[in-house]
Amino acid sequence: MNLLKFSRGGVSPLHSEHEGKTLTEKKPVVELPAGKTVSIPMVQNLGAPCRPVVTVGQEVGVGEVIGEPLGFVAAPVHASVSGKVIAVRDLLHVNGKLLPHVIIENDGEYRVNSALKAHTWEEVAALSPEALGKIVLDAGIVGAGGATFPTHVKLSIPADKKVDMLVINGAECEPFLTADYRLMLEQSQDVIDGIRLLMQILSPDKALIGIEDNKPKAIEAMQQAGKGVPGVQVCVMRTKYPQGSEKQLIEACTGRQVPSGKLPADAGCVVVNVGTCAAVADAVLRGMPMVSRITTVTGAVREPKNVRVRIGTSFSEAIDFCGGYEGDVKKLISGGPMMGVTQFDDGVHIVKGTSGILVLNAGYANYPDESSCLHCGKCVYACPMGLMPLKIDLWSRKKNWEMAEDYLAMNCIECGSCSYVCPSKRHIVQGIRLAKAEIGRIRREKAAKQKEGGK
Amino acid sequence: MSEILRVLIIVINAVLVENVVMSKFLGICPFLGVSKKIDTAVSMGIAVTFVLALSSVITFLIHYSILVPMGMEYMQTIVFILVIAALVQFVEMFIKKASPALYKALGIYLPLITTNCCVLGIAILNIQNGYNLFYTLLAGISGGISFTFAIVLFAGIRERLDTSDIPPALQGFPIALISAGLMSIAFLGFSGLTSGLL
Amino acid sequence: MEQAKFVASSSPHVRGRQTVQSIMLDVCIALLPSALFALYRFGAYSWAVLFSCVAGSMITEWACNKLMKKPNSLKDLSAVVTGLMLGMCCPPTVPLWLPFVGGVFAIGIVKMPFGGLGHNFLNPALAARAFLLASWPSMMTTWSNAVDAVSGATPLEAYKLGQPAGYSDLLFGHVDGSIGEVCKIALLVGAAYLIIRKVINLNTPVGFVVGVAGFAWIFGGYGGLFTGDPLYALLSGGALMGAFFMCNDYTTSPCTPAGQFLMGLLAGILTGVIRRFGAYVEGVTYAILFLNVCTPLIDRYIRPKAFGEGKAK
Amino acid sequence: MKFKSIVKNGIITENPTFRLVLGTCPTIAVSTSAANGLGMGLAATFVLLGSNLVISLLRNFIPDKVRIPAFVVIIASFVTIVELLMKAFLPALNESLGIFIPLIVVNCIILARAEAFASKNGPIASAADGIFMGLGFTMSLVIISSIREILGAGTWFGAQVLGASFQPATMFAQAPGGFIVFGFYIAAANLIVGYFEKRKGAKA
Repeated sequence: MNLLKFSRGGVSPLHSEHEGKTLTEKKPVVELPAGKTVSIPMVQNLGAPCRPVVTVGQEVGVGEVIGEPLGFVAAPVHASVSGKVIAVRDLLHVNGKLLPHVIIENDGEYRVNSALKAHTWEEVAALSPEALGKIVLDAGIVGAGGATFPTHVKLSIPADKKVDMLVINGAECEPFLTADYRLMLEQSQDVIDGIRLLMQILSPDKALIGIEDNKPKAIEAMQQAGKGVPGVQVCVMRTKYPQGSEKQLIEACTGRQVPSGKLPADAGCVVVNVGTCAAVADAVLRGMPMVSRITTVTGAVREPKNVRVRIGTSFSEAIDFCGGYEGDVKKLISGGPMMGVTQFDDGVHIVKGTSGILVLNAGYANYPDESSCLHCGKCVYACPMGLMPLKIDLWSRKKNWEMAEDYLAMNCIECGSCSYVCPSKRHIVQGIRLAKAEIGRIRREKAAKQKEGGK
Repeated sequence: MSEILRVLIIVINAVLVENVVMSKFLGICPFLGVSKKIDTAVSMGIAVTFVLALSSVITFLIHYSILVPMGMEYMQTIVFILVIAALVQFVEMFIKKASPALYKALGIYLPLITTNCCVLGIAILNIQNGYNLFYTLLAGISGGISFTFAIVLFAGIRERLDTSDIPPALQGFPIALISAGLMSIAFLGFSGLTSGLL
Repeated sequence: MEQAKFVASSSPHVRGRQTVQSIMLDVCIALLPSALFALYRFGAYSWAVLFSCVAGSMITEWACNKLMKKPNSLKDLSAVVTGLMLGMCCPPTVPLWLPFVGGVFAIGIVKMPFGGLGHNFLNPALAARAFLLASWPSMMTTWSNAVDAVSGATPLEAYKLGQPAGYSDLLFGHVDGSIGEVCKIALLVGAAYLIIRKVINLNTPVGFVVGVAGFAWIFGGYGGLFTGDPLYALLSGGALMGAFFMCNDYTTSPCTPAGQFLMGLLAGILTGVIRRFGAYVEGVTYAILFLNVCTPLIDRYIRPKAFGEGKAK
Repeated sequence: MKFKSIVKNGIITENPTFRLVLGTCPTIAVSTSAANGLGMGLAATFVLLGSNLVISLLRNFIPDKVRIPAFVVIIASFVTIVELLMKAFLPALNESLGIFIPLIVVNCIILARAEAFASKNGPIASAADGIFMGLGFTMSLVIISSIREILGAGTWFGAQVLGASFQPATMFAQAPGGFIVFGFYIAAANLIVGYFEKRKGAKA
């Protein structure tokens, strides 16, 4: 079979090893019962935060809006359980900051907010793309893959751009994570329904579902479910990290390269995660906003599981549900091992973008000691963006931001392939991230100065 | 052997086998001083090549049309250095008028060239070797290319050294000199390359 | 702030298995066939030479680290590799102090002053060999040995004299030459191991082989253009050693695929040039050293094509 | 006392070789043997002495605008004198120093001292400055060339010093040796001077 792949770089983390995905890939999704309280963060998407619109003591139903977006690039937040709001206060967020959370006491009844409205396919057919887009916005749907970019923003294509490809991300290239895999197996119809709805909004020529070849069952399930839906096609891709990164996925499925510094729409594409598709189907056909998601709880826990969990459940509850920690645990990661964010504390709460909770024990989590860069060039070979990570990192460490920019630091997608392959165990991504932050700061300062000068 | 091939071999000889910096030890001060960045090294190299070509020809003419007839060869050093100093001054003024952009790129390097010993050195060597006008010009140009070649390669190395952890005691000139020494080891291999051909 | 329960760090949180140490160990293993062959062909003395080199480099590395108050870096095995590589390029007859001095030079002057592993710009083993060759030329080019005292000329010298050795002799090492480079089969076995272990890629070696063979074919013959013997050129001297073990030394070769190929190609051609026209019979060492000097420039100007750059749609 | 500071300046604090890193070309080119180094150093010292003295005497007569050309002419004159003297009395040394004798003209040390010292000070102080700057240069040259001669040929001022069994490393007599020994010399000299200055600073 001719497998699709992005053109350069990439690594195969943990490939031959029986760690990672095998822990959970055969485990069906189970419902994780919400705890006595849920704490729902007001920041759950890339872009603007939300403003809490409930008061302490107020009774809310499942799916009721509790946070309203403060800007276009934001999505509303809904209550994931029914019950009484007991507090609105700052708590530790998965991004490491103290941010406002709405804390709801769970009454255990899961009473659904009466204002929610389900649509039948006949009703859907009568809706305009704008009206459908509004439903997506109101349902608070954000990219479920982890980047949490508000989906309705993705769907509003500027008039000067034409989108002819809808690319569905079923790659799940991060080791350990199997949430999307289980979703594709168990809810393939929902995913296809979501794709049909998205196609109605965007009217692309084709919808390509990209799945890596290490998930044959998911490929089969999606092919089965997608049969008879015009334009839908499953693309089987070679297993290679970071296949699930937007730009790499587009290249693998369509052969197009998103120009550097541009958005997928510039290549005529929109990329949506399979989880997001299912959420769209939920929102339109069942009227349920994004109040829960499938997450893989795995690594050094007694019983690794794929769970459907309500937003606002704490990490510790999820880990307890999976039998608690096993052994000498050192690292708690929200997301996968390649791009996930480490957590200081398991008291943080699951958000719409929590695709996995990964616990690593001491053997895995050792933060390796760096040695000098050998200039071996392995990171250059691994970089899916065609950069020279070692150079960016070296100049970044010497605080020479111009040279770092010269080596295209800003193109980096922080996939971690370079650090992964580095025999000297250098923290390359960290250096590049610093350079990106500094270059961004310098650019902003320059822009501000120019603005002042213009006045 | 055809004349063109001969010219080519002379240039290769000057650039690789008898590199002005690496084996004749001329122009080491600017070689060390102006080699921190590749861009400036290139500018310096071009400026030196330009001045070298001009000064070789002019000193040749002065030597054979003034000094020799008057029997004042012993005044060579004084006359040559004055000619070079005047020439550099003149070139500077000329470039400033003719091409401000070029002046901006090369301007600050031009005054330094007066004390670049490869200019005076090659002028004297040309006379010592008894070259005719054509080979004098060729020696000037190839000497300049030779200098440019060495300084650009060296600048590449020094830019890379910028990202290294050099021990404090060796930072600056010591490591630059050691690098130059190691670089000249690499140049040793060219010895004898053209001897069979010239 | 209260004691954090978990370690926080930057992603990625898993790393590949390859380490500096594992790479260096693989290189040592890859050199083993050649070393064993040397033991068979040149006798125990050749191993004494190798050990002398390794001792020189390890002692110097240790001393330099002490002097610079840096942590001991012997355990990354890079000094061992440098010593072995240098030993491989020495004739099997040198007095034992010579390789030791070479090891000291390789580490003490070529590597450590620049900050140690990864910072040197010349290949330490080759630079040390060039130093030995420049300092004690006669000792470094005396090949005759106790095992068979018949010969005395390396295949390259023989070729220049018009009495080339046979291919099978070249391949199986029945010729004179440096300790590690006579048996091409052993070298190729080592190279294959390195490729399988993903320690080296083929860009530089292929470039080098193409350069050497191409130049030898076109200009290497004494009967006019295109009369040379490319296979002989590859199988004699240090060409294969240079291609698979020296030219692609991580630190001193470019890090982009195109740059690596270019570097190999130019080094190969230059090897041919020096062999054909230069004062030295063998040009691999100097050709690679010269390209080491060019490497920073190659890395600066030959970059991989960045994703999405210059390709609209 | 001023004289003392001139001595110290010339030989240590502003040593032209390891502190200011001037005159690198002759340092590397002629330091192949101790005799060459000494000869070059003394020739440069002579020129320095002469040019410093004359420039200092004429400093009030030379118009500021043509200052540099005038200095160059004076320096070149002394170089020519040295050239002629060497040719006449030390032909062997002249041969081995070769082109680097006329090149003393462009040795930056000399012009630098003319500009920085002689054009601002009296003749006696200038002459002293010339002598000690020259001696500082000579000292460095002799040290570097001794190291190179001993390692590269096993001799010192032509005499065998390291027994017959010593196999000299001829590379030290060649180009790479010049650069490398010079590099380590600067590092070592700076370390030593830095150490004494630090100790003095700690005492004071």
